[in-house]
Amino acid sequence: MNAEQILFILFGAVSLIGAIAVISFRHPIYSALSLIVTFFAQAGLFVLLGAHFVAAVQVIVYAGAIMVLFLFVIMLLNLGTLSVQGAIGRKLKGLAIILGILFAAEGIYIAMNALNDTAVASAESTGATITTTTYDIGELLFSKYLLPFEVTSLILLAALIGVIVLVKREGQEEN
Amino acid sequence: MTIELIVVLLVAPLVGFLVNGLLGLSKNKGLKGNEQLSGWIGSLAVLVSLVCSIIAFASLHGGAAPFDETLYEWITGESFAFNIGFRVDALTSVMLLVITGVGFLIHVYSIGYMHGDEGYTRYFAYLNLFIFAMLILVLGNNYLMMFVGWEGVGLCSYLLIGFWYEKQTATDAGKKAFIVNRIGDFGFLLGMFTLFAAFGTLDFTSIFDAAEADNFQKVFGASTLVIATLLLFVGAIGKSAQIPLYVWLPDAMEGPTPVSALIHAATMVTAGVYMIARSAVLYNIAHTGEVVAWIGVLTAFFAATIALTQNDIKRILAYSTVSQLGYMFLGVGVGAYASGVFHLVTHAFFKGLMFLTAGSVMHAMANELDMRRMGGLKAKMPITHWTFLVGALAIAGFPFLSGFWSKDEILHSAWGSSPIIYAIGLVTAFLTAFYMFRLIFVTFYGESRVEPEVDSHLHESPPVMWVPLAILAIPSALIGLLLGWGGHESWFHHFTKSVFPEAHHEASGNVILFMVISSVVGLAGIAFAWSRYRERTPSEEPTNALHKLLVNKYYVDEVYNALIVQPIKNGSHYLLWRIVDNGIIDGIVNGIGSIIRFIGGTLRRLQTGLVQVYIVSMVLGIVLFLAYYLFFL
Amino acid sequence: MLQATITLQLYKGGIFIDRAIMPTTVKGKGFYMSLEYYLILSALLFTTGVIGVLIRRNAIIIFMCIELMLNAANLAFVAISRSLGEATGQVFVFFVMTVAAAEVAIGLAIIVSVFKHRQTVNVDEVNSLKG
Amino acid sequence: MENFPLVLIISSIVKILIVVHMLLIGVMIMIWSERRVSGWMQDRLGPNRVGPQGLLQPVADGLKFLFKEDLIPDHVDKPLYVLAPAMLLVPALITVAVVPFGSSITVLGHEIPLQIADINIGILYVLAITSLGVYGVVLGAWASNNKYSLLGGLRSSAQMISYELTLGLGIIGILMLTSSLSLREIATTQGAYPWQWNFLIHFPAFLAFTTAMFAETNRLPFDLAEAEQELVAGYHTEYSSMKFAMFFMAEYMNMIVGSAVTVTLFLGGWHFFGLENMGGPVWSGLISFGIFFLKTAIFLFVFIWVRWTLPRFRYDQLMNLGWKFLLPVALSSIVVTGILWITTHSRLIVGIGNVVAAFIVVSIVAGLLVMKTPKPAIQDSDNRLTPTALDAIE
Repeated sequence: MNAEQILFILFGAVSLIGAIAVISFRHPIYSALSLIVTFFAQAGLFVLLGAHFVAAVQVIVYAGAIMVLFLFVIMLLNLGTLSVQGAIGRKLKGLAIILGILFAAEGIYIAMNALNDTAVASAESTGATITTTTYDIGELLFSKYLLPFEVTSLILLAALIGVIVLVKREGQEEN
Repeated sequence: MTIELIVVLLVAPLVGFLVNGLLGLSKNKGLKGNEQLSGWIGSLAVLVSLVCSIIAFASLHGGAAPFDETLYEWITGESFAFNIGFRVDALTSVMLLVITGVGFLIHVYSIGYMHGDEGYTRYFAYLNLFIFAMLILVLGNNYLMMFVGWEGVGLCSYLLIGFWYEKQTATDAGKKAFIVNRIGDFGFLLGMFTLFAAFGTLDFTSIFDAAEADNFQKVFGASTLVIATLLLFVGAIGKSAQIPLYVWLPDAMEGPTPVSALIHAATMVTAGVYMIARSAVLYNIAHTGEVVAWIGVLTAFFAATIALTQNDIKRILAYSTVSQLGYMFLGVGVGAYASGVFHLVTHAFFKGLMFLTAGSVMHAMANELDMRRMGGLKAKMPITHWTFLVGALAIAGFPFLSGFWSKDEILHSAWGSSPIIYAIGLVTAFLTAFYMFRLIFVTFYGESRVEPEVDSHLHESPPVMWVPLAILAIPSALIGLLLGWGGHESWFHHFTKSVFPEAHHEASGNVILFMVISSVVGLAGIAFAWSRYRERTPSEEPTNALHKLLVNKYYVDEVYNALIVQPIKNGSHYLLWRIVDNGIIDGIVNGIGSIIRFIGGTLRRLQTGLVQVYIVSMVLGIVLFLAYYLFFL
Repeated sequence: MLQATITLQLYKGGIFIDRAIMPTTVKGKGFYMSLEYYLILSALLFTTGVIGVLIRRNAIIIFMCIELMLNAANLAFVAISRSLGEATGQVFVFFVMTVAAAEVAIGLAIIVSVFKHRQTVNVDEVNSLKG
Repeated sequence: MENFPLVLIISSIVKILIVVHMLLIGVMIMIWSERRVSGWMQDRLGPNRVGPQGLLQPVADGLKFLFKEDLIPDHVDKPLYVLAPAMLLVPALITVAVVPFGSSITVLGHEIPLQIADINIGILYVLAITSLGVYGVVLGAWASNNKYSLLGGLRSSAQMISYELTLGLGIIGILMLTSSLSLREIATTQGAYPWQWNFLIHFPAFLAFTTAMFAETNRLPFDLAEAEQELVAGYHTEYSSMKFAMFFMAEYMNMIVGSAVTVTLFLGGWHFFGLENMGGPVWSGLISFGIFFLKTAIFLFVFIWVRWTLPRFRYDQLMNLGWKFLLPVALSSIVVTGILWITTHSRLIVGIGNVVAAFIVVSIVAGLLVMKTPKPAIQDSDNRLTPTALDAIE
């Protein structure tokens, strides 16, 4: 057991427990908090993987912005637990869980066999594990992936406009 | 001669078409309504082509080698290739001069003639497009390009006949022309296929070389060529309005008169003649010229008899055109290719001139065409009269005018082929002179029968119209003398000798004698017309059975209607519509609709509106797909 | 045998400037967590998200589960990025995050609008599209 | 163990202990000085009974908090109610881990930097942790199950999210010139003399950053979350005893950490006319620490000064200031800095350009606002509170 393994197990367990908590809690606020915990644990995993910048952005974007927005909406709509159980929901639950288990099994199968992939395997064997710095990411982002980067700014702009249109109050109507 | 010259020559009308077309689409009232602008753009485009044609002609005349170059491969397949390529030899250059020269004058004339018409810009766009298509037809160095131009001129002809599409008769005439032409084009296509099957190519040079080679006859036999040439001739029959497909040409007079002059007299209808002249080698080998000659001479006679009794100026000219085209086919049919083409050239000038003059009369008479309501126009319209007279004398074979030379050559050659053909041709020449001068005497001489209100503003046409007339009158009169002096030893024969093979039937007999005979026949026709119509109006009612037959154009249209149109209509109505369309096709379609409706109604239950049901099915799909991918592939 | 990167950086803190230093020596498998464990974790997280989407009826929680799936994908990206020794995977994570942020903004706005009209976020009750 | 030096562990533990205790003591000093300074400003005495000059007053306050009954109302959501104060306090505490509070000291041949951790994404770490502070407020407000608390919490979170943007954008200009995210790097590259410090080069960004920092700490003039007259005490209305004390401490801790970060980013860190280099390896470190301490203290004084000088903003004024003035100024600062730095490479020109650009931006925005509003925004009680708050009531 070395440090990375210990930390991996710790963070992995926390994130998995958090994830399960997200879908288990009845009240959305607790789900949101569990999700925050999962995100933090994932940030820890990112640090473990040498992706410091991604870890920081994970915290800033997910924990600092997205989840705040979730909480905000939950509070705004003052949502409680949903008391009425849907008729179809019950029938689906068993099927959904079975499907989920099958899906997980397939995912794990793929993960176990991922190293058979030659490209990944060869990189693995050289053991070239490096820490990716902000500088590296920035360099890629502004050279090779410049166009996608610009496109993301367009996506954000579109989202901005879309949100404003969606939730805009028609002042005249209210008065 | 360079490729650039030919490209400029070809592209200039296309540019004119595009510019005028865009002007027509333009929302800008100032640009769209500007008649002068589009008129002069159109004329200028053709003028550019004319200049290029003159340069090309001059260089050929100066002894330059014929131009034959492939620009690029157009359609390529495993075993074949069709090219965009151009060929400019003596025949092409003569055609180019006729097309662009007559075309340019008619463009200029149209500026005045079409003045005030709503579709002014559209008219010039079509006209330029026609010139472009016609140039492709004569410039192409293979049958496929010729066919492209062939179809292009057909399209423009259709568009221009139906130019005044508000008129039912005009659109009907356009459709008629289009459909009748399709029959001919079908033959042309089949001819092309036959040629391609036999030679594996459609290039003129390759086909002619291969056909002339000795072993060809052994491999394929002459029958292939017989079939091919006859099929091609079917195309020519359609395009050049020969029996039995001539019916569209008289109706085509519904279009604007300059169009009749340019397309349906001078250029497009001669495409068939050009095509046969171009394929002279094949016709010589296949010995199918006689069929061509017979069809030609019969058409010439037949059309001339109809023209005798008509009262509509343009119709007379139209039947005269059919008749003269028959002469051309007679010429190329008997192997006198140069003479046929020569007649094509002279005819282009004098028939163009006469149509334009008719247009001038129409213009002055407020679109009146019936010559029984004219008479005595000579005083009011002297220039029109004199120019028309020049054209009529030329067509009638008045000595030393252009028609005299070309027609005489053809008749002379026909004698060498068959005296019967010669005899029919001679009678036709007499009839030609007669009906032309009947037209002149009734229209320009005698008492004025013009309606008073029309008479009050009867006037000579504006300069932009009569200047082209005057210009056209000069070549109409003199071109025969210039090109044809000396009969078979003339300049024209000399110039085109490289293109055409030797004729089978060497013309025999005394040249001068033939000239005298045909002159006498022509003059007799004129005299007969003078005696009958100098003071008389053509009667309203036919007097005897023959006359009635002629007035009704041998009932050909009625026969076609009864034999072809009505059966098709009835068949369509009862068989195709009632049974096939209503019963079978609608039944299938409705049945499919019902089935789909039933399936949809059943499947509708699956769409619960519950998002999670959809997602479950999606995940199920993903799981199954992944499982298949992982474990079975 | 602590080899965690964090502590090493603490030690190097005073001197290094831009690039962190990771242990680059690998003594056989198991010295560091190999790729597959991260991928398995990623698969499990993703599956949890899928199950959440399938069994919860609260639109907001469904939405959170989608975020969870995106994050699981991010984890796989970063893990493979390290395994391949290049930063491209992390650039993609960056894009995923941007898209996720935009998606959350729009999605929550839609949920708020739906709530305004129908006073519910239960996806079972929002079924006007049924056939 | 050979890869993990003992010195590192010991020095780290010592540093952590010192810093945390300095923060806690700093909070006490701040409580005392806030009251004394406010007394001084309002021409009164302030606390002066407990200990000399009332210095022991914070201790007395603390004891009082500790011994009060820890009341948990019935209607609250218990787990979150308990968790909320901690979620506010912890980010405040751990932010300080990356702040360099001095150059370095050499002890027994080991050079020990005066900073708990210099991580290569230091400034991002600060931003990330700062953005977490909002959870304490939001959860506390929601868990209290109280209308006033909820309104306060919503206001507060909206405010913090809005100003976080300015906070983040304000420092990008600095990052461009430093080309590093490490706080130590940023501090060292600024140089020894005040005219080399970042606050002159990025003056508009500095103002925007400082304003945003004020808003982040929820202090006057931005204390709408706990506006007494409207919301009793905002999100901590239902809190008492030690839990309230934790909210209270978190606020002051945020102030101290924010000041320290500002000093690091904009005011040259521990540099002051080369004074920090005097003395030996030990003394220079201590002197630099002293300089840093003094600068932070002066900045904290400004915090108190502002609180007792400016009135509270109205909510729409707050949002206008944040979105329509500070954000454009911060954005213009980024653009101008980028362009001018690449073209001229002169800090002087960048500094002047920033000021000019900010002036232009503010003029344009002000002009647009004047044109857009037909009547000045003197609207009274019938004007709804805020869109979000209204929704919450509904």
